[in-house]
Amino acid sequence: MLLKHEPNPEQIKAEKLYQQMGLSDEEFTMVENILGRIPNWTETGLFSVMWSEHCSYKTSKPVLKKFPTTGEKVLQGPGEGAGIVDIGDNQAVVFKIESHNHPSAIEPYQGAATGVGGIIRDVFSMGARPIAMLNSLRFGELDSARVKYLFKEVVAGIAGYGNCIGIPTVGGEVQFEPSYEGNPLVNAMCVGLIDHKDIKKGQAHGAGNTVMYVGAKTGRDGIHGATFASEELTEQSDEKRPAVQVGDPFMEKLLLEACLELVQSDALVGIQDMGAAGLTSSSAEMASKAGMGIEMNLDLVPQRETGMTAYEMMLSESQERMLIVIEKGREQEIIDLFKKYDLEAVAIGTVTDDKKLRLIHHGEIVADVPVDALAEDAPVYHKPSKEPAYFAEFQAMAPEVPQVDDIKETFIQILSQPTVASKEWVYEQYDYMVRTNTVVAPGSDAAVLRIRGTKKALAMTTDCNSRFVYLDPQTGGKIAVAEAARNLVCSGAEPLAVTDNLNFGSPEKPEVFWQIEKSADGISEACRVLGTPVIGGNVSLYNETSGTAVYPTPVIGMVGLVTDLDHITTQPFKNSGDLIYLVGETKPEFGGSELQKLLNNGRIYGKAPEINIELEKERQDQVLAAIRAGVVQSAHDLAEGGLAVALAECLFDNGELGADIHLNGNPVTALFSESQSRFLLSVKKEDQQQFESLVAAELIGQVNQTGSLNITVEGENILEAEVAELRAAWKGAIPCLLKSRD
Amino acid sequence: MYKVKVYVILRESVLDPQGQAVTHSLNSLNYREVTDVRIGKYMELTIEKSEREINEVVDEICHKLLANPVIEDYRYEIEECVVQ
Amino acid sequence: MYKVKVYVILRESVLDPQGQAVTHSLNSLNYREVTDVRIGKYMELTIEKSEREINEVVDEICHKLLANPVIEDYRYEIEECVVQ
Amino acid sequence: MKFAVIVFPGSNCDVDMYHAIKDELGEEVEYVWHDADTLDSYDGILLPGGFSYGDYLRTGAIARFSRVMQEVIKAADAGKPILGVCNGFQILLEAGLLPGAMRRNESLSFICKPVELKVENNTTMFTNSYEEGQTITIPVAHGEGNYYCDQETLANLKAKKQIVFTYKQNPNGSLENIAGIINENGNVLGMMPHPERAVDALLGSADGLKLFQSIVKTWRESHVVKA
Ligand SMILES: Nc1ncnc2c1ncn2[C@@H]1O[C@H](COP(=O)(O)OP(=O)(O)O)[C@@H](O)[C@H]1O
Ligand SMILES: [Mg+2]
Repeated sequence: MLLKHEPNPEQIKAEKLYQQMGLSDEEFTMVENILGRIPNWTETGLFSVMWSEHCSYKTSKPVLKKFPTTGEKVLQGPGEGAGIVDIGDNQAVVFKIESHNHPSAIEPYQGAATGVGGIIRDVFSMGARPIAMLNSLRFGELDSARVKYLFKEVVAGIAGYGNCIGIPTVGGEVQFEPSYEGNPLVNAMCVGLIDHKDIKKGQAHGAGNTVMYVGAKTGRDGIHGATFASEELTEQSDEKRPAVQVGDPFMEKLLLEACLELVQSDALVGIQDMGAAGLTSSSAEMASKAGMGIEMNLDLVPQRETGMTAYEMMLSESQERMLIVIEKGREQEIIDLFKKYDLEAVAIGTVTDDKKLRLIHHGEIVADVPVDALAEDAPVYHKPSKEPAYFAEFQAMAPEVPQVDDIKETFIQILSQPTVASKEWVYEQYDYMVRTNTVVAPGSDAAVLRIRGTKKALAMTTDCNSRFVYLDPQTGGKIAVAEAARNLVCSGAEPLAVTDNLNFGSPEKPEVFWQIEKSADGISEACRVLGTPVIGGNVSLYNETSGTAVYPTPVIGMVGLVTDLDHITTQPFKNSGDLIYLVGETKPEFGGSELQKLLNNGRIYGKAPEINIELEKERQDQVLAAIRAGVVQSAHDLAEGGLAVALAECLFDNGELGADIHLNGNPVTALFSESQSRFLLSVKKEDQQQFESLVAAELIGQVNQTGSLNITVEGENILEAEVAELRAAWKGAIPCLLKSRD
Repeated sequence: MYKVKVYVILRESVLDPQGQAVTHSLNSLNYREVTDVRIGKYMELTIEKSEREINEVVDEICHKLLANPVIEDYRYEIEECVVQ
Repeated sequence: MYKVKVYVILRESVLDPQGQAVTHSLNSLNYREVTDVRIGKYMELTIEKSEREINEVVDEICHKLLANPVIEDYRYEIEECVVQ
Repeated sequence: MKFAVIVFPGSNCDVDMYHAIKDELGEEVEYVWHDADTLDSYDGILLPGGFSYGDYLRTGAIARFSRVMQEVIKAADAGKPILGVCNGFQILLEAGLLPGAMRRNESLSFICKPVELKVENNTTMFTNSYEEGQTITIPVAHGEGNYYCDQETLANLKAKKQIVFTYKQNPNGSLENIAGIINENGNVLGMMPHPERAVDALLGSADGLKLFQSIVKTWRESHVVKA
């Protein structure tokens, strides 16, 4: 037997070894007080991971409290693996988003892949069948070899995992900004479907019940991953390399099918995946939530490597593992069930009633700590918050309309910006159709999946324009929620609920903490008014390189319900002769716009576009009513690049269609302003009256068969372009940037 | 001209799902004597003589592109060949 | 116990898209001296002693599973190790 | 007619295949686990797509040793229709039921999109409901669909009209645009595109349905005659 020499409690205290694990002096003292003694090495490890930001939300908790989290249809809010919302017929939708930013910065393929694997486990640990994946990605500008490498590998990693496990990746977003250069963001969202009766929780009830371990063996991978996720990336981050895990999607596919069979068994008491902080968090949380304790014999834990210490086993973040609690005496049933899938289920412990997490290794008690102290009693910090100087400066700026010399040339350039350009290169690598439910594939505003055996469908999207959040976090937070809802409404869905991923810089900086608070205020207000509670989410802080934070990026994942397949609507124009309507007014708003960024070498400034959430809600309701009445042929929301880009996108799907558009006001504003709460709809002539009675909209033109987009402003011709030429610029941009040498 | 052979393999402590699957499969094909399989890459490079030292070039190439030093180790062999 | 190293590589006549891509990217990284790359697999097997001749076992394993004879060639090296 | 959908560990288009047969074609169908030791009660065998055994080592390489594959070979010898789609095709190649091998896509990336196929041979039991030369739209979703065989094999395939589908625009580098081939006997078809994903216009195309209808039609005809 190999015994590693571990520092003793006195050494840990005297030499402040706990600091290497991420615990502060005050936190260590708290642990000492809780235990009434100095913790040993393993125990110090348990507290350090459970009290890391990633697991305890110790700095973000006060902010998360702001979110509305309840609603008539909410069956499960934040706190479990994933949130759950009722969709009628005793069915419910389960979803959650999670970040894997830091691992992806270091090993992009595996970082992204294991991010996907982790969020899938969160969803099936609730008992739900995962039906779709989405993602939200941020990279630096696509002009350096490093960024191209990160982008390619992240996309390949998402594809590699999702395709293999057989869950369609149906949507997402990608934005490119210099602030993400050293610290890309990789957020993955999983959506699942469940019958109410199958809902399971991660709770270890019933003293004497058996704790079982299923899935992959435990190795030394990812030790301190949770702490790692809670630190800023530095030059030394490369040395943290062992914190990167390799994913095994095949193993997870087996685990998924086995667990979904397990959920049908009445022997199952509780189930939770081993995510960040692995065995530690799953056992402590399951016990704490049930008001119980757990005792485990670590000798029984399936191990991939020899000589692993208790500390290593408890902190390992090996992937594809689950912890389950089952009724005492029914172990063999469970072993047999997993065996069918070539998996091992091993009894490693029992539920106790002393509210302690007790670990035994080589016949000795190596840890004995109160579970609530680990899972509940992490300190909560109210960080100082301070409005950054840039904010007042931007707010004081008068609106300006940028000078554009050649409208067509500028338009083509905007279409070629990778943030605006077609993401086909990305989503063609994802199997977005497996399980044959994808009615609306990537490329429209939101993805739509039918629910077999019903006439319902689910629409889903991820959104966040972080430029607006940077300029004005509160407004930007509202816009992110509004945009997500708008995308769902355009698809014919009623928005149900939100999962959010708060990606920010270091909360130790008062200016960053201010961004977090303000954007949470914005998100909360928008969620309240739009009736979409936050049912779960994830926080990723310390997204900085060399002291510079990423743009504040609170990604919104939203799911909506389409009550009838007939309501499903997509963005492309459908027929020549259809009338084109614009909903919402256009103001000279260019702060953070694609045009501003283009004309200023990437710099953005000024005010974010205004948004009135009540008005937004009113318009969304009108548009949805018109869609449900069957009088809308196509619907698209206006986002990056404004009306001009939206019009072009409505024409890209079809080889022949064109449009004649007549606008008023300033041409640059009319075409490129990014004013909020706007929609572009097309309507059959015979439905004109009924449509106009339902929606306050302006008739701006007509679909034709010319294959070109012609726009006049105030009666003057300002743009004549072949759709084919626009499409070529838009489709070719990302492949072209990836091919070009830096 | 050189013929260079490069071997890339996952680091010891890194999970090797491929190797695991192959071990399983061999065991169930009744090759029970096979207790472990690790799977990596084998590459054959043809490199022309240039000004730089061949060792230096190969090392750089391996580090930069052929292996991912985060999870993989590599080694190589260089053979000089005479071109007819 | 044996340590067996197996090398599997695409047959000469079969185009190797991955090797080509690597050649390209090395060239564009300015390693112009690299004229060709072929990518295959490198496997390390640990095999216990059994009744059968080790060569025979390895050959069978390679032929059956580790390589696809339609497009791949293989070779192997066997090392006997002493277990402490 | 009664179909078996073979489920290997890691199969993931088994559900799609099952529903295509049951909901759209309206025939009997059952899932059959990879360790089944008989397929006697089935009239047609479907090997679905996915990543059997993670597609580790080579696509289809490990799955071909599943116990059920002995039975698939028996069924093939007995003349039953066997359809392998995507990973199913790859398994048929590895098992030697069809000639050739699969390489990684030329782009080295996975590719998922609807593609146009040309029906090269409409005289098979899988394609007799299509017109000869007809263009149909069926999705592909694979990382290794770059079909290869040596020149002699290719000449043979051509001579015996065993190339059943070709791509109109080659998505993966496949030899001679080959998308699907049949064995000499005409009862084992392997194809990379997914006909089972093209059985409902709601999801974009129903062009794949005729493939399954052809199988049933041929089966009915031969069974009426025999009866
Ligand atoms: N990372 C991604 N993964 C999958 N699909 C993506 C990704 N990025 C963009 N897409 C898809 O491309 C389309 C356009 O994306 P985007 O421009 O962000 O749309 P919108 O502005 O309407 O939200 C959407 O259908 C989206 O789902
Ligand atoms: Mg949109």
